[in-house]
Amino acid sequence: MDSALIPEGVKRCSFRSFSLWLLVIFGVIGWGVLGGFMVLWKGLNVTGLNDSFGFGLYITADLAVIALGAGAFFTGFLTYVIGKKELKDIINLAVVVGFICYTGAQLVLLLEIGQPIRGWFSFWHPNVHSMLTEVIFCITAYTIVLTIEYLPLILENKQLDKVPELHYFSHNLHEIMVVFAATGTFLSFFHQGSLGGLYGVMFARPFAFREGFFIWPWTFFLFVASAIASGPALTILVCKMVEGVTRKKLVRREAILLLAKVTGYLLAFYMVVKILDTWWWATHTAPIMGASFREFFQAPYGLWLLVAEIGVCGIIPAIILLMPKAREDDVLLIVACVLNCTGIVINRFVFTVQNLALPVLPFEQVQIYVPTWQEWAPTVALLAYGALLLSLSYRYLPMFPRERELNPIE
Amino acid sequence: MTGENKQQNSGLLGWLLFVVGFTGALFVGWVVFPQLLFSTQYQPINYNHAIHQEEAGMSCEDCHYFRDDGTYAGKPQLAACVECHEEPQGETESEAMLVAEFVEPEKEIPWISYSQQPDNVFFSHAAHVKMAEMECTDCHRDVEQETEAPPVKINRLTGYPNEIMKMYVCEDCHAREHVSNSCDVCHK
Amino acid sequence: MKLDRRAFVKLIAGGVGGTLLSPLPWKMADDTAIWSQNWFWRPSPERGGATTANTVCQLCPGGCGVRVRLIEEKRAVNIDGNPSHPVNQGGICPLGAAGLQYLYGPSRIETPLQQTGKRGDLETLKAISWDEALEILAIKLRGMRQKARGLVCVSGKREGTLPELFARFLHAYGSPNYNVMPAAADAESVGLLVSQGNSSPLGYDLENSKLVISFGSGYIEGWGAPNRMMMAFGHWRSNPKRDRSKIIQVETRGSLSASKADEWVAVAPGTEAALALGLAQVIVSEGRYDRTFVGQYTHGFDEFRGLLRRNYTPEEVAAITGVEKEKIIGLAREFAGTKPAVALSGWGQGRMQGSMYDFLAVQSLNALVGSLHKPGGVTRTPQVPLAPWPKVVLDATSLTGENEPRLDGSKGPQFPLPAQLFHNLVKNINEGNPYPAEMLWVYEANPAHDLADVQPFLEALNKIGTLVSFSSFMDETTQLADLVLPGPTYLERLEDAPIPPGLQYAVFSLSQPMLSPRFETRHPGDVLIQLANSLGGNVGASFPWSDYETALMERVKGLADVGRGQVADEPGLQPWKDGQGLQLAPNYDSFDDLWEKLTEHGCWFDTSEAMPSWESAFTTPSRKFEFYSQKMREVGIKGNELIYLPHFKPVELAGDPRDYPLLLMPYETMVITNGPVANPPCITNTLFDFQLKGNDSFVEVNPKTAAKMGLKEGDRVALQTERGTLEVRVHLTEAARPAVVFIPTGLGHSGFDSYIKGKGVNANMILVAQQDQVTGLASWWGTRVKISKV
Amino acid sequence: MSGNKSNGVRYGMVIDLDKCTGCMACSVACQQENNVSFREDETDKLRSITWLEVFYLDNGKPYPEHRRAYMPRPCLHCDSSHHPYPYPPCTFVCPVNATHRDEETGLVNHIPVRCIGCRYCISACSYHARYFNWWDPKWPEPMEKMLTPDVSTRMRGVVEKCTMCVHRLQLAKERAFMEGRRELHEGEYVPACVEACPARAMTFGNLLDPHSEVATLARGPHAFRLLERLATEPKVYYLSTQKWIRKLADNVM
Repeated sequence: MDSALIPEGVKRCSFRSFSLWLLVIFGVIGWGVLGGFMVLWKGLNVTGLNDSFGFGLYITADLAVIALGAGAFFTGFLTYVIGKKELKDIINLAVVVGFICYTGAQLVLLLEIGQPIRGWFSFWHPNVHSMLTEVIFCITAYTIVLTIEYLPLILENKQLDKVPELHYFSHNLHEIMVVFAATGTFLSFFHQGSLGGLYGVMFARPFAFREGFFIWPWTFFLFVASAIASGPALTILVCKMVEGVTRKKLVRREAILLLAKVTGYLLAFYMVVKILDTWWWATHTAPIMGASFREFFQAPYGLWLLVAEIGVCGIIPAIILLMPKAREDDVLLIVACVLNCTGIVINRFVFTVQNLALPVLPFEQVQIYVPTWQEWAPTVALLAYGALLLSLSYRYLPMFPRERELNPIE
Repeated sequence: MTGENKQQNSGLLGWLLFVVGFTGALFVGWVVFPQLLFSTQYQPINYNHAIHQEEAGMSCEDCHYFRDDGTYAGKPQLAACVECHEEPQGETESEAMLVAEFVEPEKEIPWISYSQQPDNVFFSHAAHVKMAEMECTDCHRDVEQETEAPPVKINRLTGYPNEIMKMYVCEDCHAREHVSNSCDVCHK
Repeated sequence: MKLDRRAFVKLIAGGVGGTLLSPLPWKMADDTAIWSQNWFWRPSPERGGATTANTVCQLCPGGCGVRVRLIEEKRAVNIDGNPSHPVNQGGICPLGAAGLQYLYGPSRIETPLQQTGKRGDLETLKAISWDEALEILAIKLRGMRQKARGLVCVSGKREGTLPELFARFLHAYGSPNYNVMPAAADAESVGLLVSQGNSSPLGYDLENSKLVISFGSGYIEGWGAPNRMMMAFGHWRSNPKRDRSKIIQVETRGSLSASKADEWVAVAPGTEAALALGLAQVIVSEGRYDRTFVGQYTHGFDEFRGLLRRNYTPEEVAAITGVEKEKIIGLAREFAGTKPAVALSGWGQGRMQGSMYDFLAVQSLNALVGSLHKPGGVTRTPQVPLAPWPKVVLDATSLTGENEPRLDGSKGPQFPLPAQLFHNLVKNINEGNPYPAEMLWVYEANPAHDLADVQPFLEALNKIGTLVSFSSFMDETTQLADLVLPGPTYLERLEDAPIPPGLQYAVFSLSQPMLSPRFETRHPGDVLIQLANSLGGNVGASFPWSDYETALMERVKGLADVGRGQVADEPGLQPWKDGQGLQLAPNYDSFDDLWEKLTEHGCWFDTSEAMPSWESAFTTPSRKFEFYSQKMREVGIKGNELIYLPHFKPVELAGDPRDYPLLLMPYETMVITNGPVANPPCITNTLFDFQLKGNDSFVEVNPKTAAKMGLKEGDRVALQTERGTLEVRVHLTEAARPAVVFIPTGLGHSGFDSYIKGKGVNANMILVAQQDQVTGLASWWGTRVKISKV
Repeated sequence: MSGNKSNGVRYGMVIDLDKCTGCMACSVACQQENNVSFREDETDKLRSITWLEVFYLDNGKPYPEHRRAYMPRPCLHCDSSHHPYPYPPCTFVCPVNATHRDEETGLVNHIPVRCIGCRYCISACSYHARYFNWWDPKWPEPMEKMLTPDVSTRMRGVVEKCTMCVHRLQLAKERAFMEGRRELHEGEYVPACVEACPARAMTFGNLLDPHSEVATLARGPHAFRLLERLATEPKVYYLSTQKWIRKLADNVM
């Protein structure tokens, strides 16, 4: 039925099964839209947020998703700027994943602010001192870049490609992609950093605050490092997932392994600096502020979070990814990538929720944050939205340039 | 017609449609939209500034005065009108309405303001008139010769009159005059 | 030619381009943002010229001057303290600051109401006109004139011309049954009668005291005149450090007063008086008492000394109170060695009647150190020289009524001392003894919620023919009323505020309408005058005024006539500073001038009445302060020698300790309003979430006690006493004494508005009041309780 | 503005915790003065708006050594000496310039109509001085009459906080202007809480005027501020002779 739209020379599932799949996705998205609608209509009182937890699941999800979306800019950087041509296999996927992450995050962000109608004030009346201003500007700019990077892929759709203007336009875009990749890298560096800065500058919150370089707290750089160390891992994971679902080989092994190797080095680097940062924070920064490392970990936000983040989800995947034998094993590779991504989610959760749960005034107690379904629904819908865009892109666009070559139709 | 011709024609038509869309949107945006956005409201009765000044010999401050605490009274209360208008002071329709609908039932006249700032704004007339020695007409229209109160354009969305001074005007002047532009100078 | 897709796209593209170049999107973005700043459902307060006017707060007897901020004299938007009023000097308590929430509160009654169905059914409580309402009441009163004694009145206000008008009405009508809500003032007044010969309320010269020892008084939690006490506290704390006044709190619970005192002496429940006697014993045995006073101006000192020696040695008192012997000796030496020192009595906010002997025990301490009628000590509140009204005109019926026994048995053969015994009234109404109550008037009181041990009262209501409420609010009592004659609030009416409790100088304040009444309410004073006129005869003749204002002015003329005192018209007045007995040059020249100034500033004060000398202060048979009361003998109270002396008499608590192993003690706080009104929303807001959470209120339990019972913070428990069961949650705190459960009073309303209704439980439902057999006074500081997890 | 202007103006407050009786009058007066909204159930303290919150402190000792104290907390109007962020922790994180420190008075303002409700400032403030409007502010119909026009009501979805009753400063200045003055005398501008306090535990004035009462008190031996180690430099000082209270004001290793 939709065969006119499906790229030449590839095999896709029947329109019927695809429709059923879409139905499931739309169901989840509908649930998220309902939750989002309730937040907009009734106000944020339907969430589990309060004056202690100004930030919660929405921000955690946004931060995690943006960090994991870093695969787009970093793969782009490797592919176009450094010139790792083998990564062209996977660059389209990386871009789509990035696009999903960034647009999804912005949609959720719209729910998170109390006055979405006034959201544009941050462009019109920006406070240049605010890390959030930097975040908003860079994310918006980078979303535009991602759209531009995504556009040529969309225009390669069989039908659209028939239009000569569009074909020409798309071709030219391809030519200058290096410019966008470089721009994206630059923007991403800043907003990944300023997302970390968001917390690092909270100098009245000893848990989050970090000293730093000039006006940038160390979290600025840690967030950049952690994003590039985990973004590609998500790209690998998504790739493996698509391959699993479609039961096809879509990307050449070299591409995946290269990405895995790079991720391993980056994660190892990140772990080193993160551990150094944690040590300095525990022994220097916190005491100066009158806080103690022990008091930073109180039930239910106990030390297990630190162990999980740095040990289980940091050092272990780094070791796996650094060992060529291990990363060549598909199962271990997937485990490492999952752990890596989980680690980053924990990190963003810790900075968002644990930071706010901890008392700063000595006579206060730890607060506990429990999100409501109105928070879970849009967050889960964000994943469904990703699945939707991926499914559509896979089905109708030549997302994997090597697909035809790797899966010849007899 | 050949296929090529058809294509050319449709291209031409396309561009024509583009122009139609473009100008149409411009028309809607510049002409229709403002008509829709603002409603025109008329004062409950016509107030004749000129006649009060010329014939009754009143000065502006008789109605638009500072209270003892330095706040500005803005528009007068009905009590001020009643001082002279207990009985109709002429033959006009407004005069009859004033007495019948407001003076006698002792109901305040619901004047529509041309320039009252939103309730989140603290505007000090004392600061501008007493200290900075500004003239009323620096901000307000000159009403001295006005025999008829003009209608008020009210923005349907915001509820504010269109003559209202926007914040950038305040800010520009404060910046020029080296007066603080801190938020809490003007917002409450 | 057909419009293909591409052409359509171009049309749209043109449209988008044109729109972007027009003001539409930009203006819309801006205006929707402005719309979100000015949502029509967001209230925008009406603007206008602001003025302030002075009046006096009537929400408690504290008598604070307040300033009301008005917009165009139509809306009241704020209340703060009047800096010129000497009592509060500009300070204000939370209740006073929340006054507007009563004025504009949703529980205001808008018109007179008549119950047309079953009592308590709000559906059948129908609005009627004032003429109808007064007619209904007049007919009833005419009809029961022969049973005039059956008219019972309860006033929540003790002093002032309005309660006097009510009492006057009953007097003229022929009923002896005028009552006020019970309070510590009842015990104080009986105690003063037997020890000093007259019942003039006490005035404490606290601002000049160097040591204050409080026996359970919540001196910063609403005892006396709350703002005055907090002002005094601030004053004690701001004295230069070397002569800072010291405060010692004797109390079972670690209240705020205990925490804020320089020293907290934790005593076993109900044993404050024993500690006072223990101190007295040390002071006497060590010869540290004021020899002049004790030697020349007291009677029965030897008997008292003998009793102390026998029963109240430090060892014995230590055993009773749980306070260490050395501590007792130390406290006694400190109290006797610091001049001037004063001891306070009256539990908590002074809302519990309590025991006369407890009062006497504390007062004997003041006597021993010579702090009676001395600067920095305790004296009596001066008289405000108001002119008297003409005598009540009596007819045969009212003369009979005058001689009828009171329903509450006070001034009767069994209990000759007290002026009123509220719990006895309830008991006797229930028993129909000695005669039935025909009609109950309730003014500025809410006994259906506010009375401790309230259940017998609720039963008694069934025995009463007609219940008439004069309340401005739909309180619990008013909900049960047959006829409601709503009064305007204090912000809408003229009324005097007499001397606040415990003050040492004279004050007379006036509250006046700040704005016209919001509803069809009528001043209770005017209602009484109209009612009297409608009854005619001697009752009408006893109310010869056209309205309340005339009646009030007649009395205020007395101030102008004596030509004393000043209208308080400048900030910072501290009439206690230069002592009492200081003549002030009047700052008014005639009654009209005085009235005008009083209306403007709200307060007259006077320091010209000196404290009485020791020679003249006592009107007992011996003309001395009597440790051993001859007055009691005089009125015919018989018993063993002990009953004529201050002594400690343990109360038999209700309930078998085997069934009810713990002790339940009520407490009061500034942030939970007791009395005729319920907490306004903005004070309820300030409660911590361990005081109120959702609709649950909390009792305080010591963590050790809780651990024994397996209770955790926040657990839901049932509190069971002989009277019944309440469900609450527990808050574990070391402020609570082990084995004692502390419950706040003032919550658990079923009346008023949705901002207070149903929040927490009413402790009065399960407290049991215990009657003292000598005086007839009731105590309810403790009830045995069982606590079980639910 | 009060007294010695040559040093500039830094409005500040001193709260004497020895004098504070925990009566909550300050908090109630604040609610009335500033049109703070309330709902039927305000017992979820993490969603209840109290510009002037009163903290409960206790010394943690067993009966009868147990002592408690109440600590009123307005917005502390931080001056901040932090390097490299010499701003109050809340203002420099706001993306839309809705909150800002007035350098002529030292007061930290927050303009709800500019606020987009991102709550970054709430997260950044360690004193919980900022509150979010989780619901549409509503008053029962008759109570709308008691709202003062001096302070605008807020709307759902924005942050609000103590302004030190800056509208009183605005009105005091207007009164002064009528007399041709630009300078204010000490005591002409006082927030509602300070005015209400019946124990006179709160003092307000210009910290930079060495002769002002507030500056004198703030220099006293028992003066301290909350969490001084954070370098937020609050302009609200506390006084207490009680060691345990002073200890609770700051994290001590």
